[in-house]
Amino acid sequence: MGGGSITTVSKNEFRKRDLFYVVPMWLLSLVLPNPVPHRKREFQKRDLIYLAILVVLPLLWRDFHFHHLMVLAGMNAISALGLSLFLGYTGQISLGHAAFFGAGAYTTALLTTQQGFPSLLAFIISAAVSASFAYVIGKPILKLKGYFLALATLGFGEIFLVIVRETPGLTGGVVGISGIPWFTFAGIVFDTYLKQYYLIWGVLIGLLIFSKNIVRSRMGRAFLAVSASEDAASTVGIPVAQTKLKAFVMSAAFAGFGGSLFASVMATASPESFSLNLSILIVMMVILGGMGNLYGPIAGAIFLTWLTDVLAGFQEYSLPLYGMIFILLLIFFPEGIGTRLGFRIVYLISYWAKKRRREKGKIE
Amino acid sequence: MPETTFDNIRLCMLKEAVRERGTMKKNNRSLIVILLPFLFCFTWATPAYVAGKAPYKIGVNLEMTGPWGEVNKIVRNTLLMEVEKINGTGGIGGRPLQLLIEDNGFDLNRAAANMTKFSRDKEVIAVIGPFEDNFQATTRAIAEREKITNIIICPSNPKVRALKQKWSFNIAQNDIIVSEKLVDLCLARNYKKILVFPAQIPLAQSLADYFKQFGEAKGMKVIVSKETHLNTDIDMTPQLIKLKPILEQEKVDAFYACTGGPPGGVICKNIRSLGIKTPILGTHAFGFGFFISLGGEATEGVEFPAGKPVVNPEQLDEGDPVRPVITDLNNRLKARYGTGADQISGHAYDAIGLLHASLKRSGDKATRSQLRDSLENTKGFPGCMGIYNYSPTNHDGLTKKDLIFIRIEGQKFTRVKFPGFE
Amino acid sequence: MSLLTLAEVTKRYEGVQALNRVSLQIEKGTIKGLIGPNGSGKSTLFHLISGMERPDSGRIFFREKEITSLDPHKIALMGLGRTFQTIQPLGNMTAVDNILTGMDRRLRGGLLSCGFWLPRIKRSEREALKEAKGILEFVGLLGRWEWPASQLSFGEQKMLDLGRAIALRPELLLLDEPAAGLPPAEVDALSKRILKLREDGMTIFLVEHRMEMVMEIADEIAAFHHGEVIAEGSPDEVRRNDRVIETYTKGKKTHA
Amino acid sequence: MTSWAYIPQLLITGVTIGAIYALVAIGFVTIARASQIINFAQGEFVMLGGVITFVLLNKGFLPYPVAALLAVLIVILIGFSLHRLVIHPLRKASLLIILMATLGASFFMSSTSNLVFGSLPKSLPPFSGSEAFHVWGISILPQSLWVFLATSLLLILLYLLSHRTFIGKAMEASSTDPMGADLVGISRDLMLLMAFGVSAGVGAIAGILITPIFYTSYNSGTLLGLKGFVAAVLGGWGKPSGAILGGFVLGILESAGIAFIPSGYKDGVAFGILLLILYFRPKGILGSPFVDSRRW
Repeated sequence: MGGGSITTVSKNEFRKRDLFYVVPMWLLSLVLPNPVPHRKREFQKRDLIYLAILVVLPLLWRDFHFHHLMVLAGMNAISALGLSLFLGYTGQISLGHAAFFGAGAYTTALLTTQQGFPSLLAFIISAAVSASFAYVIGKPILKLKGYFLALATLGFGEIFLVIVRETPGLTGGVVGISGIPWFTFAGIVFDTYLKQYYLIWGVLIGLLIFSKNIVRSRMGRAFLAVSASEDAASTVGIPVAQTKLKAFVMSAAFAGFGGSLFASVMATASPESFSLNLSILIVMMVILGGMGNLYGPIAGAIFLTWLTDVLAGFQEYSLPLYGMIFILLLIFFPEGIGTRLGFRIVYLISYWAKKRRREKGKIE
Repeated sequence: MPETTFDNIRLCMLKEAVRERGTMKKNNRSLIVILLPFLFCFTWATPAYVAGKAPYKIGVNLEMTGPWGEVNKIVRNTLLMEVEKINGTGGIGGRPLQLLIEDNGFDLNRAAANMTKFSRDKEVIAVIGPFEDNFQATTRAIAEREKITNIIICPSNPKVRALKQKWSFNIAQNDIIVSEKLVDLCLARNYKKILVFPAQIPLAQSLADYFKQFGEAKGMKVIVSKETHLNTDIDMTPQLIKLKPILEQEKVDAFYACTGGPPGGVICKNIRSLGIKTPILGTHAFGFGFFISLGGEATEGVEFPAGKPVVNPEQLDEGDPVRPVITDLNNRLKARYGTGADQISGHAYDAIGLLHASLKRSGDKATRSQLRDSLENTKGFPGCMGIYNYSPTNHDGLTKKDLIFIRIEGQKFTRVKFPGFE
Repeated sequence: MSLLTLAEVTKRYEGVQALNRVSLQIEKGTIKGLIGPNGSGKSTLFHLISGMERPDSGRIFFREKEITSLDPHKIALMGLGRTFQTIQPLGNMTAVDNILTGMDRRLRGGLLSCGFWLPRIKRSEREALKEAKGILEFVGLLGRWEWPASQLSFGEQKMLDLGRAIALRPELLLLDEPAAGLPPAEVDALSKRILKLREDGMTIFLVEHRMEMVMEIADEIAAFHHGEVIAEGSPDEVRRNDRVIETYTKGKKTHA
Repeated sequence: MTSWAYIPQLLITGVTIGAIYALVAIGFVTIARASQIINFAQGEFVMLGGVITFVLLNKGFLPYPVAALLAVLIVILIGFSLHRLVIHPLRKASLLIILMATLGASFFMSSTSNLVFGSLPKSLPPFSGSEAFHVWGISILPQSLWVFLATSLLLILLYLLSHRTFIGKAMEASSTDPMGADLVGISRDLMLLMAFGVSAGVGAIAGILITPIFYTSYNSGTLLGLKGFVAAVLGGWGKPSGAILGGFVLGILESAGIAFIPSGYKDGVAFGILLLILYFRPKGILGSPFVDSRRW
């Protein structure tokens, strides 16, 4: 069966242009990893390389604007990672994750400013609060499919905003809560961007390992099975509704972690930070990273955060440009940048391999 | 074994690739999409100066997009115009000013990111903006941390101003003096009972609170309604219907539409279409052309306190030190952009003017801290909005004297004076 | 009492009488074949047994417990596996993961214990992997163990479905036309596998169009027509039953 | 003063805004019937209708009717190009991608309108007289009557279009039985293009109708669009009659609800209704032809 595909490939003429494409593609495919979602989901050597890069890079490139960007990207990446478990693996749409993000942020804000909780405790409680929200919401909602699920979650996000605005006694209303103390842990105050970078990316790596374990265990298989075919899943004894709910709650907990970090890094929490745009952004990160792999969302988060920062220089043109790029990315990379490029590269490499082999054949 | 598995995977991907072949042509184009951002990096838009010495860079962090986009464009244009003027006259000791303008898309993260971007660049000695209150909270915090002057061009709410502000200065008239001025207006008109209809924006809420506080101190009865409205509400009729009975029963003398942006005009329109004749009071945020065009004739007779640029300069008294400044700015804006001066362009003018003045004072080798100190020593600087006096304890430049009463007559802002209240 | 018992099961879609008072029994350790022309309600029967649909009336017992209106996954957990007429491979997973999914019922561990990758999870996963490879070998897919299921050929995907159902280690296995669309060689291999499963003590309920195969392997056969059992008994009895003959001589015209 | 006393006046506003919701909902349904996708950019058509008319009127100095007509045509063209540039390339893409693409399109349209026409709110002069007349203590704007009149005319027109003309029948066919439509040679792509044109036009007219009463600014479209969708689901997703009913019901509920809850929760009401209806009766008041299909 390999032979068939090879012949079909060699029909496709080799173009000189491919030489120019392959280099940036190769670079990008290093950044946007794991082209094949259904590849074996164990840890690999390249993970160590990523880790090393993450640890060393901020020390080499001592530019705190870069650190700050990575901090922002990390916060988004945490919730994107959570969403990818729900969207990429379980195959359910959610446009309401900004609400869970916000719930986490507000919980931390309240606990640290008014109750004087230690940051770490507030951090954990925030995730718990978001998760319990998700449980209450998800139990009724998750029986919906496709568009209706998307709309229901979207509606939940809007309602969350309305409630936040309408309870100024608790959440400070539209003014929001400011003056949230820095994240403090074991006597270390995370006040500089470098420290915050290590804090957030440390949390992110922890969550990444956690979700990687989930994905390579029976839970992950259950998620994937539900997204592939609910009938087949239920005939091997996987409770579909329960599995969806688990995925939803877990992704909400991740978003809660992200929100809590957001509150203690930005030192403020106000409603318009958690609007529909954030939900869309998070979903976009997952899509660009490629559904059903765990590095994708992180890469997507870095990419989009950096993109918006670059666009800022274009003043009033920034948002229209952003919208245009948004649509173009969707049209050209509907299954994630990494995926497309991965296929493209392997196609080219194998083409060259084939070519060389053919030439060898001629010589002998 | 791994070898073979890799081959398998590669074959699978190959098949995928072949399945994709239909879309391969797109795929070539896809490269453009990848490289688009890269290209942006290189086509970075920064005005180049051929001046001999290195320029003083000033970061401008504005919501060029989003709800305040058009307003911020006015700020941007005024800043550019002023900077060209200053550089035309040799800048500061031969050092020109240079603006680095960044958009924050009405997004907290991006506002903060821009702030750090500026404070990282050692040549940037001050940052102007952002506009929205809740972003100021964050940028002020960054300013304190990175030790860079942050000039706030929009009145910000007390919660934000309560924060430690060694490095941030307020240009605009703050909500306290506006509320005091409005109380004066009520006393002059001798309104005894006022119904306040606050918007759900931080500014409006603090305005309502201060108005209640000062008004009741002066023995007025101030009712702040439970009903509120959002900045995005396109129809206030439902809320107003609920307020109508209160207006009638309580014999309210005046209705205070405590809001900013679009809702102002809508409220006037809706309240008149409900057949309510109660006089309407407004905030200084009413002092923009779009308010009248939005409200139509419903805005007749609306009164509010605002900065002096709202009315055209002829209506200001002779001998008012602010008058020539406004006239000059007004003419130059008209000549260049076709629109006259208003409060926003006034803020922009004052921001750059104050920077210019204090930079002159601290010479052509100013550091960030020197600039800050000389800003704090600003005394009696005549700007568009009024006379600025800063001190280490007071970072709000303006006072009540810098506001005037304005009444809308014949679809025009006309100044009204009351004996005893100037 | 026998392993599976259907009592007077009736199902009708709007207008159409899919099943009419069907009563069947399957003894433990036997292979029961179910034959009948298209649209005679065989697949509907499977859907009812495996809980995908609910009968209008009648009751279904499995291992002396009533499963008439249970959720599909509960029935599966009781040890009833099935394959589908239209194959449903989990295309977003590798072949071995498909099998492992089938073994989900016997693996333990919730979100947290999986997330923290506790030793016991690690151990059970390792054992499961070993067993899964065994099952793949049994269905003849060991060479493709790491392939995405979506990349396998039709026959391989059918075998994968079978493997997933076996991995459940069910007491009763419902096979919905396992041989449909397979080349003859693979059909023989398939029937060998089914017999092997029976030797391992699995009970099998088989819907099939290929008479010769059913006649060869089944211990007992029920013939279906218009949602009714028209004959039941050993292959020879059913082959000689004249209602079956006339049904099939009518049927023969439509499909060979 | 009991809350009930407000009700009559609130009903008037409810019906007015309800008519607009109905028009937006119709737009959604038209596209959903041609091919089962939701166009989240629907609300932006409304916004563009108002804004472009404003610009033509004040900067182009055209007479009111000409400006309105021209605006509608321009928005229809925008609708076509939305289909050609975004939906058509994605016709094979998954549901999620199309969803995100339309959201991105809505984002792009609003931000571009912000760039081109400015972010300040825009209001049109009423068609006839801004002086409200009062009946039994209820004040009614002439424009409200215009809205009601025009909406009903438009709905009748749409009914005729969909039931009396070939295009309407073809659209019907291509939605109910795509395969069959392909077989008899109806180009579904073309039908979808038509649907986008129609819904864009309807949206634009809605925008022109409300702008004199309320106002239009670059970001007022999104919320209208979402509420229009809520209306469509409420009435019965995929049924034009349901969309109309849902529009009015939602409008009335929303403004009548104000009488009993603080007005800040106004936007919450619509989405609360959405959640309830999705949970308890996903097929809406009048029932829906689509709910059982796997996309919903």
